[in-house]
Amino acid sequence: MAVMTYRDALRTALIEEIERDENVFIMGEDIGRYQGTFRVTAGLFEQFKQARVYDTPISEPGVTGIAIGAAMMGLRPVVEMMTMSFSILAMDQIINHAAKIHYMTGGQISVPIVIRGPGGAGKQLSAQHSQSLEGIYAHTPGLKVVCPSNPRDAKGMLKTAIRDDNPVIFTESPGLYAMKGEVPDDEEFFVPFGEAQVVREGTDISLIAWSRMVHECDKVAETLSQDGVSAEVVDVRSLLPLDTETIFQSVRKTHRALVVYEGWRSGGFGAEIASRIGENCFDDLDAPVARCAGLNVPMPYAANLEQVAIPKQTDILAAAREVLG
Amino acid sequence: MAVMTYRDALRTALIEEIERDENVFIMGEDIGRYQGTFRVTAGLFEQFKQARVYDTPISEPGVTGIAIGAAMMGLRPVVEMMTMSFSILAMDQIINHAAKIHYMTGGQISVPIVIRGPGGAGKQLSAQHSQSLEGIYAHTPGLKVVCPSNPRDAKGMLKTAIRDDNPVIFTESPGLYAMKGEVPDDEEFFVPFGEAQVVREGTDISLIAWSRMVHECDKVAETLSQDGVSAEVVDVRSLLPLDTETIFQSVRKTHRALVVYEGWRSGGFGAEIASRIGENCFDDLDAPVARCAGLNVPMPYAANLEQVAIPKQTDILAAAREVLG
Amino acid sequence: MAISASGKTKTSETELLRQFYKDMLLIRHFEEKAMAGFRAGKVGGYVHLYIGQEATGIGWLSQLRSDDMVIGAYRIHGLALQLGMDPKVAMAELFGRSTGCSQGKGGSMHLYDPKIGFYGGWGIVGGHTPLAVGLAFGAKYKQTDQIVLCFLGDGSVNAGVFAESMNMASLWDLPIIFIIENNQFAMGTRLEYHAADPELHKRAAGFAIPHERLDGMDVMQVRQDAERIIAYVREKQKPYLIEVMNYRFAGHGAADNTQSLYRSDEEVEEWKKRDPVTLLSKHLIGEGLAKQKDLDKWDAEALAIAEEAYAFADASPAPEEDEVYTHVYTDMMPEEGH
Amino acid sequence: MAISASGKTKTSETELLRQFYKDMLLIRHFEEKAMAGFRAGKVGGYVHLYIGQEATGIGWLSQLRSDDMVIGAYRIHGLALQLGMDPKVAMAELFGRSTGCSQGKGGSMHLYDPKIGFYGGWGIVGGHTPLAVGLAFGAKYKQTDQIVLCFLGDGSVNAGVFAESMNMASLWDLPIIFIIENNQFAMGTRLEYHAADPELHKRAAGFAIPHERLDGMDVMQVRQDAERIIAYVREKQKPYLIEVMNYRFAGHGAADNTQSLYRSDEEVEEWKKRDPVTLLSKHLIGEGLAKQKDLDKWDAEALAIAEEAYAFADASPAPEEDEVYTHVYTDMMPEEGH
Ligand SMILES: Cc1ncc(C[n+]2csc(CCOP(=O)(O)OP(=O)(O)O)c2C)c(N)n1
Ligand SMILES: Cc1ncc(C[n+]2csc(CCOP(=O)(O)OP(=O)(O)O)c2C)c(N)n1
Ligand SMILES: [Mg+2]
Ligand SMILES: [Mg+2]
Repeated sequence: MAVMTYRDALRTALIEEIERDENVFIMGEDIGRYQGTFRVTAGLFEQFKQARVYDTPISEPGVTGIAIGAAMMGLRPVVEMMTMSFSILAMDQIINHAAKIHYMTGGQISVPIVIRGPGGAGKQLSAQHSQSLEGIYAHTPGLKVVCPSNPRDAKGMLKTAIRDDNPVIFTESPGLYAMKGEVPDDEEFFVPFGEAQVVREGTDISLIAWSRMVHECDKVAETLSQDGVSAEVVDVRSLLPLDTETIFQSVRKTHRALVVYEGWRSGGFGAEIASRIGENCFDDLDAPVARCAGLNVPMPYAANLEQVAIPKQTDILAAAREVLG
Repeated sequence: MAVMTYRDALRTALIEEIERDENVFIMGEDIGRYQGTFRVTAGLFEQFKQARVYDTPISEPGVTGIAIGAAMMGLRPVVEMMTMSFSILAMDQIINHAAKIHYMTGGQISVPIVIRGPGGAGKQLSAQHSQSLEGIYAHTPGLKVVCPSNPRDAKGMLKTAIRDDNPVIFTESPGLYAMKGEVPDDEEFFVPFGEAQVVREGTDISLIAWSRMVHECDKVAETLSQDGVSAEVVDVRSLLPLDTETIFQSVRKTHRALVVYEGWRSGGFGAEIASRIGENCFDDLDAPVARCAGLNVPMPYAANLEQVAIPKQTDILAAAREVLG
Repeated sequence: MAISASGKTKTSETELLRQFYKDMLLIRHFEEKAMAGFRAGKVGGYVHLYIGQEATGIGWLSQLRSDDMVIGAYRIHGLALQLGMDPKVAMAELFGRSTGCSQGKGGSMHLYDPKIGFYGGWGIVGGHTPLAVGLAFGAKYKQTDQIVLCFLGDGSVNAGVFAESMNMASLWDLPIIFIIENNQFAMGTRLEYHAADPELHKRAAGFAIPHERLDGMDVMQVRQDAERIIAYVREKQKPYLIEVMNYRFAGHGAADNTQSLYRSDEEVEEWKKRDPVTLLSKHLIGEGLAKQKDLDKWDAEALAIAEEAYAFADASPAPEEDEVYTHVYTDMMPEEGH
Repeated sequence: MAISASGKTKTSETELLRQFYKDMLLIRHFEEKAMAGFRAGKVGGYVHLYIGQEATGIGWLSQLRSDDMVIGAYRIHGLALQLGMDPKVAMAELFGRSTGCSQGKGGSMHLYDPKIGFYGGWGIVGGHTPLAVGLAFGAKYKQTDQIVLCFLGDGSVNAGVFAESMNMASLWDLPIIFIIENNQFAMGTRLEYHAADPELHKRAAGFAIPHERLDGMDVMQVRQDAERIIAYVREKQKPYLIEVMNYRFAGHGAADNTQSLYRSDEEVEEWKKRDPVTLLSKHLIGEGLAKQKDLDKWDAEALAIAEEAYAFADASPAPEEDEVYTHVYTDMMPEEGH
């Protein structure tokens, strides 16, 4: 075990996999000579040189397509999106190509590609740079979609992603890169996909979240415990495949559920989770399944408005109290 | 009143608006000289000439961006996507530009653009051509998203869309173009956005759907009526804004709800509707809110597999029976 | 398969040209059978025929090494056959049968067989061009000395991702040849209405990629050009772009029955004078390389193969219904149910 | 505003050059104040300064008609000011205040004011290029005789949508000038690592668009080029593409404090010899068009304006919290709540 940041956990996973498998390489804008805008790839260009680390032009559709083509030939590219907001430019390649190739070819070709980068809001990055797109990807059969919330999962899931033979969307968070935590040194340590994790046990309400929101929920649970309310926090971790069993078990125990996500409320993936809880835990519920998410507005620039638009602890707490009745 | 096809209803709306307002023009691939692949724009190039009807290169991002720029100058472009599946190439322009411009400019600029075309599956068009993307657009603040299910709404909503000062995603269906129905002649006839319509009244279960699925639900309701079950069918018509009141009223009356949509089940917009029903009609429900949607698979080509993947009347019927208990 | 081996093995010049002729006839008969299948309601969806453009595919593919890679858009039956895909397997895919190359999941636009170097078969105009560059990237990365031929249409050059693809192919010195088949139309839109400069090869000018406009109807000429340029690319390990002038005699898709909207009968007749089959047959006869009765015999043979393919496809079973869930992932099943 | 009116009114040559100098100093001081605001934590997000590139914006905009349209990417403070945006209003936008041009909703990358012909201010590299063509389309459609200047960076030429934009601009003969500001870097990536051919103007070669590479540091030269080319475009009603060679002395964004990763101090020093301010000041003094004390006075004046803008922004109120819901639509409110 070593204590390291989320950023370093990601880098460690990249280094281990690049060293282990000669077919693994990374590509992205400013990831090499410039060390990556969030410094996830710092030092890799120096360590592995051009042969494994490709600085690309600003051509998200093309870069993604090239990575897919290389994957079709058996390579294992890891593409960094400088921010996940830019992946929207490559959605045709991701959703209408990568996700469907194994199917359309009747299983002849697989696409072992990882697309990773920070999703969601940063700090005052304005509307065009602040989007949570993971729900759109999680709606797409053929993709796998994960959103680790801590350094341990960051490393373990990135390694799983790189070894997966299917296209994986790996969503990080600008707010998590500096987070520290224990990470196993073991080079064969993996966090499997499709397993949610109960990060805090409780009996009165289930707070269900992923990525940065897990920590907000944890703090809210802390606050609630001071009121004598015992909240359980479930870190979904993997949106596709989705571990509904762990979620349902939690709700069957607490009888109350609040799904928390950073993206736009309406039509977000939290609606899917809420629906499934409704479908499967109908008789267990003491209150409607609730959601707390981003406002249905483009992200405003002004610091105060941005704070209003993003779900904060106070918002989650208020929503939880409402569910608790 | 005239009886006309859905296709002709759309064309009539286009003609009326092009004639009425010199700022209205249409652009798209093969819509002019070739008359449009689904013939919605048949005759318009001859009638209005190049000045109002633009055949474009196969450049969805660029064409959409140009239309947005023209709209920023006060024109009112109507862009045809040959199929809505191709709009995925333009998502950056639609979601990350058009939808946010009014907001980012603090209200200085508006974007009166309509993007229209057939969504969903055709007949054996394979994975890359058979997608329902309306849920992704309906997740995006700043857009309006409508999906008319009949000729009357097709005309009335397209006219509303063209006169709207905001970007509108207008989803048609290949399976509806030939459908006939009564359409008011009135050039000032509009179907407002944000109003769902109860197309069949019933008391035992609410079938909630949009676009082509409304008709499937109606037939299922017919079948159910032979069993003595009275099903209500709600045509959502407009996903954003969403008329939750009409939906909730229906569910409060029937106490049972089934949301039906053609796209991939997981993460589809039906999850949003189901969640909202769960949140708002909790005490009214006699059974979990259920969904019946497309399988979570890329669309297969083979005729029999395609039939399996798309929700059919038998699937809807089975789901309804399950809800009815 | 003998039919497809043309150019992949050493053969005398005469044999080569005869083989070209057989290949051409096979493609043409296959396409006509595909059309018949469409008319009979057995082939569904979008079906795009290669009739008129055969010389381009045959000439270029004839100069490849057996491990080279080929990728195209959706007008690709001819490419698949020429690379050696069994016509039965190809036709079965068009019929959506489990015996098809993609087990019926792809259809006409989505033929694939990586074992013969064929990487599809894609429905999104321009969308395959970065995939092609990715294949070339893979060849360079693995140092396999393979090259990639990427076929695209005149309409496809306007997809922005193609420009991105050219830039990276050249920036990274990748062994790929982009072959723009300028058949004059993007569906019903004539070249002059979709391209600012009708000389499409110039699109490569900004990327330091050598580029030429060449003929695509005379297979003998095509093959010579192909030989020269493929040798260049394999040696230099750099991209090249070719605009090949050809013409589709078929409609855009099998359902296109309004061709008068975009071309005149006279224009078609004019181009028919340079129909690849006609040009080659004249040459074979004129130079005494074959007799009319040889041509007739080969024609009958090709037709028989196409008919056999049709019969095979027609007799093949549809996929099992639970195949709808397979191949979504390599290692897990998607959640089931509506 | 006097400061911004340069070139939009007729003025003697001397006056024009003096005005250029004042404009340049205003931009530079404004940018330095923006940087100070960023350091003080008052300006947030991404902030991209125009320091070093001022001559390009000033020279080109000086030749526009007052109803012409300008659009750029995100490095646009200088363009906004030069078109006449009140520095107070611009700075307030950077501060995210309700007095900003976009009421604090846009920030540094999203300045807009259509009344002065300024159409932003965009964060997605290349994404504004089709919008620019759309503006030119609008001008032609409405027959207003306006032209559009579309500024983009060297890195932006690799966005596929830019190629699409060029094609349609030329296909439809639209009055637009694409101005590639080749400042040698896309963020931390040097030209040679992102562009297959470093002569970026050649990207227009495939679209029948005239194209040139020009200087962007000497405002007098820039202005002459601009005059010539703007006249051409207005008369011919056709697009043009210019690659302007300039250099940013600032980091990529305000947070870029690792410039040694992509350039040497020597390189910067070399370019500083052609700093637009230096070049112009030498000319003014050398030709006797101004005295050092004039320059000093103008410098102080520009600084005062920038300081005033800073103070104004700093004193301005943040937007009301319920403004979060306004301007999502023109005619309705989005659904409220988390
Ligand atoms: C992105 C996208 N837009 C539109 C289409 C519809 N479409 C299919 S083929 C075609 C014309 C393509 O013409 P070209 O590239 O010249 O190829 P050809 O059909 O002549 O072989 C169009 C517009 C598509 N498949 N993909
Ligand atoms: C589509 C997209 N990809 C990546 C980015 C991140 N990004 C912002 S600026 C930039 C560099 C752009 O360089 P250039 O076009 O030369 O403009 P300059 O900064 O030099 O003015 C990058 C990569 C972005 N904003 N949009
Ligand atoms: Mg063509
Ligand atoms: Mg630059």
